Amino acid sequence: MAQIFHRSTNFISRFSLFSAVFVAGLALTAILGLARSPYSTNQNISRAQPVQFSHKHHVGDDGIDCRYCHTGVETSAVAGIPPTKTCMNCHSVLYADAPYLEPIRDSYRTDKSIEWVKVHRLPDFVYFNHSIHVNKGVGCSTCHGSINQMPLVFQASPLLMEWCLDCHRNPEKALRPLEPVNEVFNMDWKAPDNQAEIGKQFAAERHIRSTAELTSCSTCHR
Amino acid sequence: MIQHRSHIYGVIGEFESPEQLVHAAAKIREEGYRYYECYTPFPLEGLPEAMGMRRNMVPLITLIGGLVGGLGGFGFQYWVNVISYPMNIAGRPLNSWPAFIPVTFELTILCASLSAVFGMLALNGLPQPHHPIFNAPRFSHASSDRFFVCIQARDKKFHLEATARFLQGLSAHHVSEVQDD
Amino acid sequence: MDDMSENEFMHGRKHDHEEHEDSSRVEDHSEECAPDPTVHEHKLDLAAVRAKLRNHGGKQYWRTLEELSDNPHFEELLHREFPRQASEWDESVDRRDFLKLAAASLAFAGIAGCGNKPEQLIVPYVKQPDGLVLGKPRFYATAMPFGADAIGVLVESHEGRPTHVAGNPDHPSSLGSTDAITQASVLNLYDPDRAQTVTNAGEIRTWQQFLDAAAAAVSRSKTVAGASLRILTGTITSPTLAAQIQSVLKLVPGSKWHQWEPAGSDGPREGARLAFGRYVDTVYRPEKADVILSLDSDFLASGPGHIRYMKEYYRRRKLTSPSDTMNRLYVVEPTPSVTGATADHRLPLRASEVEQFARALAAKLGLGGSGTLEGAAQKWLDAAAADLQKHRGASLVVAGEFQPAEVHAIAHAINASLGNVGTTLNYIDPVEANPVNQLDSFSELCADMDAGKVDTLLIFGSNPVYDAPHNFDFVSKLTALKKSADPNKQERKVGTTIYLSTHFDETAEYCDWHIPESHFLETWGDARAFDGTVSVIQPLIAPLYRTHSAFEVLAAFTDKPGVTAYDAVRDRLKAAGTGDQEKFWRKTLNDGIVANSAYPPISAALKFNPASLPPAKTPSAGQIEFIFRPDSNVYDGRYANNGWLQELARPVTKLVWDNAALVSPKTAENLQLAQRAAARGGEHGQIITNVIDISLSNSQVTAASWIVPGQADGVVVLPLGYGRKNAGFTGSNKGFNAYMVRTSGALWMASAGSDIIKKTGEDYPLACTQYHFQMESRRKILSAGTLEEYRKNPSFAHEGDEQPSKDISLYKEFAYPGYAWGMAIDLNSCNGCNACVIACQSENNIPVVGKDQVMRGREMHWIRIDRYYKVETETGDPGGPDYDALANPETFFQPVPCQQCENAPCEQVCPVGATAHSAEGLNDMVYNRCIGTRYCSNNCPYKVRRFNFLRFQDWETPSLKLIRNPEVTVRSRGVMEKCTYCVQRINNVRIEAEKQNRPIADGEIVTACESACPSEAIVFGNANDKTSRVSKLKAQTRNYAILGELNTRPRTTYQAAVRNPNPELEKA
Amino acid sequence: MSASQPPIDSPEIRRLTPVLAPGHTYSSVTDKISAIVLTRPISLGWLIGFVLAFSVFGVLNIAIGWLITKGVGIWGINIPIGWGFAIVNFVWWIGIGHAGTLISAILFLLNQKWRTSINRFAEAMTLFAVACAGIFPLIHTGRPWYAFWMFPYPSVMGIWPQFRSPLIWDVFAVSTYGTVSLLFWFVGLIPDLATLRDRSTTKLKQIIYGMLALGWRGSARHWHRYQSAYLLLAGLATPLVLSVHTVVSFDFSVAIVPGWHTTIFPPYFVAGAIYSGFAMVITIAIPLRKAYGLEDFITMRHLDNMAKVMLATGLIVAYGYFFEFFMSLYSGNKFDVFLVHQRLHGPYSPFYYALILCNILIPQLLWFQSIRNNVIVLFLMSIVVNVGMWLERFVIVVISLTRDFMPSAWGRYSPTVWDWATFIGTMGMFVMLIFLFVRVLPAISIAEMRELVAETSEEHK
Repeated sequence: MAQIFHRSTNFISRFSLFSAVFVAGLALTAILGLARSPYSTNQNISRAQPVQFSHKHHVGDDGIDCRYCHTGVETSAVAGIPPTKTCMNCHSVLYADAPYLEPIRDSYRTDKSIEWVKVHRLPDFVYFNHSIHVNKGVGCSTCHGSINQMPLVFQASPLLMEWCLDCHRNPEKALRPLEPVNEVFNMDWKAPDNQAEIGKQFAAERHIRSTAELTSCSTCHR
Repeated sequence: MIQHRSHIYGVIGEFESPEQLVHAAAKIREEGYRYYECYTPFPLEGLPEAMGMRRNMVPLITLIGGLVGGLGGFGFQYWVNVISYPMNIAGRPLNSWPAFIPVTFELTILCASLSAVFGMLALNGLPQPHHPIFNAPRFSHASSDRFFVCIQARDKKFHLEATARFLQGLSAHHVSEVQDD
Repeated sequence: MDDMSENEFMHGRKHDHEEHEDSSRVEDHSEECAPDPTVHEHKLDLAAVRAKLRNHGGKQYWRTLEELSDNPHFEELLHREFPRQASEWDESVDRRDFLKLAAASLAFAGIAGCGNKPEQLIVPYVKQPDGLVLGKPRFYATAMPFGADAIGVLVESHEGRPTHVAGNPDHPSSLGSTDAITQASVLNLYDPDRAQTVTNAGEIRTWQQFLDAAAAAVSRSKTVAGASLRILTGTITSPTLAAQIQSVLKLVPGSKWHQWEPAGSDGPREGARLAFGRYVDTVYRPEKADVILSLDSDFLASGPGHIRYMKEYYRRRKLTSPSDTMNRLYVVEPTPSVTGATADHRLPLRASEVEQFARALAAKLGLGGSGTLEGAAQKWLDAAAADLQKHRGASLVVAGEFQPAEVHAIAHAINASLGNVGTTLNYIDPVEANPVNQLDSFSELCADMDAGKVDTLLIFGSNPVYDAPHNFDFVSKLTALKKSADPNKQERKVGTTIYLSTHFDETAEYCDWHIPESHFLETWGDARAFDGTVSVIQPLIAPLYRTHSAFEVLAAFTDKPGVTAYDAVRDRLKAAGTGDQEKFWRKTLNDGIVANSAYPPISAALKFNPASLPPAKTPSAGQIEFIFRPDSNVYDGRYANNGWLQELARPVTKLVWDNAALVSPKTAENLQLAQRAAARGGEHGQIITNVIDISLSNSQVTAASWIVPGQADGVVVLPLGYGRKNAGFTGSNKGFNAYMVRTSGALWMASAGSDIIKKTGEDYPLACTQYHFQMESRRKILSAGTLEEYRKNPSFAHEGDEQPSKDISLYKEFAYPGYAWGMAIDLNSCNGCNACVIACQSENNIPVVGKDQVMRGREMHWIRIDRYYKVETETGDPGGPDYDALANPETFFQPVPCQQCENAPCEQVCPVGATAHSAEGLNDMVYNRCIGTRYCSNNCPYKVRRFNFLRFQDWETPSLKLIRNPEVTVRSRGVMEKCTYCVQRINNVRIEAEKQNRPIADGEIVTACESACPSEAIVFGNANDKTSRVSKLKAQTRNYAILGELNTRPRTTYQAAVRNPNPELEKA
Repeated sequence: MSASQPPIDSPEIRRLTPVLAPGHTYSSVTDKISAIVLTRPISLGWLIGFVLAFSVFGVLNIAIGWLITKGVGIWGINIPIGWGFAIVNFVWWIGIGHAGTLISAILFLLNQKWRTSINRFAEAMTLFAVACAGIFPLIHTGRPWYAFWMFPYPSVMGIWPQFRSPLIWDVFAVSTYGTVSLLFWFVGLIPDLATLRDRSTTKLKQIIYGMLALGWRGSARHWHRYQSAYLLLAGLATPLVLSVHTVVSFDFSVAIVPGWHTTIFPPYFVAGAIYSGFAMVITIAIPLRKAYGLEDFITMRHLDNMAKVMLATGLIVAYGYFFEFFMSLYSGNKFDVFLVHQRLHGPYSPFYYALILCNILIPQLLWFQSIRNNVIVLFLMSIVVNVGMWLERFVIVVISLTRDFMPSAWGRYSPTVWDWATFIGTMGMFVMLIFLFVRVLPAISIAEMRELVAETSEEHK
């Protein structure tokens, strides 16, 4: 009888068998990686805004406190986007007729809201509360990154559930001193070397809830 | 002729019945040949013994596969429920080991079976669509109703004519040489 | 709303101005990713509108709608888009399904990572209202006017969207609780079917055009002789509105004010006049009464002050130890009401026999007159009479709203003779601004219309075309033509008809002008509560559409149409105040009531002797008695388009989406009426019943029959409020219209031979959420006993208890060191009034699924109220042949929310851990993790889990988006949902407490059901805190867990019901 | 065969009927079986049957498409009956699968010669049944596009499947069962694929079968390892097949629902599975041997043995029913007692009596030789048993749910047209696959038949 297959098919067939398995594994890893990549978490994308508002300028250079605009951050679930009025407090005087501030003035005149583009988007079924984090000493920059160096704000953290859990499992690493000076709103705060123990100490003083409580489903989902 | 030896894979002989092949296989071994192989349409009782084969590795591989699957399976479940994300489910303990048994068992079977099959294929060097033996003219009968034996050229006792004669002596039909292209 | 000035914010009137973060939550990735862009593709027109709406923040938002509503295309669009989505879920195929398919397949392909979500916009305020903190709800006190009462409420508002109604603790008629209808009233605000623009003969008109028409009418009445203005209203208790009407009457010569309320209470009114020679209102004090006798009165669940009465009544039934005492309630009634079902003694009598009973009782108590009842009834009466006498001054006799004047007069006489006046009840001046015999008043109007004396007719607060007695034939009155000089010119007898109502309903069709009416959450106003207290009605949101209040409409007929209701109310109330008027006004707004404005008790001299009554006419035996009653949910029909109320199971019958002619089991047998559970849905959904024709008072109606255990034999109850032709998408063409056979001669009761009832031979499927009423001797489901038993054996609830001991398990118990949330439900205080059910629905964004889905057994209520009869019958079905057992069964109600088991069977079987225990012992349900295997529901012994079998939520209708509670995820298709003790409320309170580093105080967290419950039957709290109210209740001997033997260890436990029967009658 | 022999099923030799008609040689079996695939032209009957089955399979696809579009609400399920046809069908199909593995694995270990000619298509049946079964757990979820959450992979949510849930056990059991059955089947096929490769006439067939045969050349050393691998697979598949239906029964026995929560389920589910499985094998074998004239290979002996197995497992199932009753009544648990009452007198009692008739009463006829050897009757009986076993699952899954603990929550279930479409659709898929199988692969293991020839020839000596 005659050969049906050429000698080379021996190698080809074995190789393809192995590569099939290999490729499958590779694909899985790729997908899991992709899900964590900035591509799907929307990290590091600065969004064009109706007014190119620069946090770098206002926070970094002028040193305006976060709470001046984001008034709800200590009391409410949402930090809150400031009303046009807040802008006008200064800009009715400063740069009062700068062309690039026209949308602000226009909004104020016509009583039409400015439509900012949302940067940090949690899924709608996640109930994050700013006030409790701020009050317990979790700093803004812990999640939002160095806002004071962002001309246009972008999302610094992945905002994935595993990322949230990481902190809810050991909060002490994120707790900052509240007195003598409240470091929560300090954009340049760096954790000291002894953060581990002082973090534990803070957690105790501020009655941070146990990991079991902080990782219960209904803590964030309702 | 000598210079052609490299192109010859071996000499093949054909038998009518299993008994003849088994008997022949034993004889060839007594003759001192080592590199020879029998080809049959179905497994023959006694042939492995006649060819002096020893127990093979497949069972061991399977055992290892099974152990890996089982231990890995339980370990994984323990890690998930006790270490990775401990949750109070229905007031059951974190390590509800009785509930982890079914998955452990299934994984044991799965891994054992996979390693049995792929172990067997690997040891047999399959897949191997191309093989010199297929050059043998009447070899298609090997998967139907004939029983073949092939003494390979690499055997140091191999000598084309002598070996061919020897096979005919064992009352093999259609003794012919197999080209190794 | 353009006139809205900055300072009005302080009075709680605000733009709708929502930040997207707080818009209602969407839970399903696949929902989020795919459909949005495609929506535009398919629904260009509507999408455009939506886009427009989206791009207008604040004030603009609503003005846009109005602008749009001016163009007929949009009208048409609304009518095409809204009704289809409105409230009721619709099975038909539509494009959305294919979007879903797209979404599904996308997600299937694993592209659902939602990597690039469509951009979302944040639309902040331009000028943020003072005191408003984004993301924090605000609460405002206002009141819901209802008949001769106003129910004080606190309304929760999220960025200007009223989302939830709760009782106002400072308000006399609420005391912090509400009822089902009040809870559901917020849905009416967002009803997509509401009328949105002024129309004349169906053509859209501007407000100004109406003002001109009104002015014309006024001038006509001044010039043309006899051409008069008539105003037809419902019952009005608002001083401001009444004053406005009076000023119109003063201005316009020959004008008259008529009143008609189909479920109005002429009985009490005339009864008072019979007894005292004048109109007085009666205010009861159940709290002070040891023995109460109700003569066909449902005073706990309907009528002025019922919420307060329920509170007071049940405060006398709270038990902490066997030594405590309880009040005792006797009820005589033709059909089981919420009040009667849970009474200690209940005597089913036909409505007409109630008067005989009253006369006999009066005789028995020696007030003259004579009369006896036969056999058992007389024995019952004797016992009751003796009991009443034993508690002179601490007893109370209450006559039913729908009983004739005589019964009321007798009740007054009895109360007087028992010395109850001043202790268990008071008389006050009428709360109504202008009490009249409404039937007479309405008849007069009709007569004048016939006589052509009416030039302009203004109607509001009433829907006469639908609910007038059919012998009045009101339609013909509106359309009748009159002979005129010029024969080929047709003229109507009634010149101009103007109608103000929320919907373009039956009456609107026959009126020239239709003015869309504002919801009470959109208007300024005031109203008197049942005790006379003046309550302020303040708007929480500017009118969603171009709607107007009765006040504004009336203003059109005065010389100063400019005056706004706000100014009027403000001036009137300020005037009422003393000292700093501004401060007083602020306080009034804050409290929702004008401090001590309640009417003082008056001494009404009894000018009545039962003996003087002419002998009562007794309906010949063998006749069938038809009685008309307002429906417990849609009332007289005004709530017919409210999906929440339509899908709310009637307390006793458990029927939804329909009304039915109610008959007793015995009567059903006589009439050969049968009913059976259908193959699909069955006992939990669909019951097939016989259809009957009723030809009464030369009119006819076709109704589905329904068998009600405990109803008096020979009585057929015809619930009002259904069979509406033009109520809107949800309410139209449901059930049968009992008004069709209701005549002015027999408003509440008509009797005729049984031959007027004919079986049509057809069957009709009724949606019934609980058909089977037996406990099948499963004692540990609902435990009940008598006060005597309780005293003899305080732990009677644990007879034959199979509750396994804590150490039975091989596993060691999980510890709950922190808070351990738990709930206690006192069955002794529950009478199935349903307030909790709607409160839960409103708080937790629970969808309405529609009759078809309910009939498949898929209703979504997180808390259901089970109704059991304490009898053993063969089938456990009312349709069964056990007439005697079901003649007058003891009835019990049991609210069943998720029991929050510590060993939750549901959690163990969930393959993805979508339901798990929180560290505080909550049985968390994570909607976004659920893949919908329904295994948890199968394994739930209490069957309290609800599944979104289809896409029940309405994602499209803009107005319905506004009602959602942003604190709670909106569940999508294919997801299991259930009660989690209002975890959103728990979390919010906990967060506040933690910010202050303090523990949560007892009573700080109030679940929606708890806050609504008028009888305070539901108590929530921390079971680890031994001093908390809930722990104390759980410590009682009456405390038990449903199906405790399953060792599920529920966190929700029940206190056994204890009835307080009269030993005398027990012996008998 | 030669005329000298008496007809194959004449009474006197029936008891001696061999598992292989005499007179066959290595080449004859090889020719006869491989011819079905290689040379035999597509018959009209096959074509019609296939087209029919394929169109029914189309119905399944429509039904699933609509399901994804609208949601599981298109089915008859509700609260309290959360599981309806989907789970009933799942259990039924899985059960049917069991016979294949049992025949090929357990009978192999027990060295039963008569398995040889039926194991190949029995295993194929297993695979196809498992494929049908596998559809249901997936589509019965409310959000099938998230069903992958049931597999353990490191998700960005940082959470894992809940391993205490029997549904997760199912995922592992069924997928393992599918994989192992496939391996077992394929390993068995390798030598036959080689045969087909060597005998096929066209280049295309040579290449296809050649690839699949992996270059098998029947070398003695290969056979040596091959046999131990096959033996091991059989050894592993045996406990597996028992575990799979045990795990399926856990779906119910682990729950607390009265009528589900009973310890007797595992054994009696397995018995039931084998029962229905053998019924299905007979249902397929009888038409198959007729259509392709395989009476020599699938002899009356096979049918007789399978009938006996059915009888035996049927009795075990009957014992299970009896004990379910006995334990309920004996335990005195009020819910279980009530359930017994429901089955006998409740609204669904007709189903229960029908199931007793199909699964217990009618099969008793199998005690009679004449019935066992009457091909037509046996075929009909196998159908009856299939129906009966489906009814059993319906009684267990649905009826138990209609009336459980809270009388206030009692309800009823009736399937919608979509329930039926999905169920019947899977049957179409099953039949379609069987049709394809007999056309492209040897329905009987040629290699093993050769062994049989060898053995029987020894016997004859």
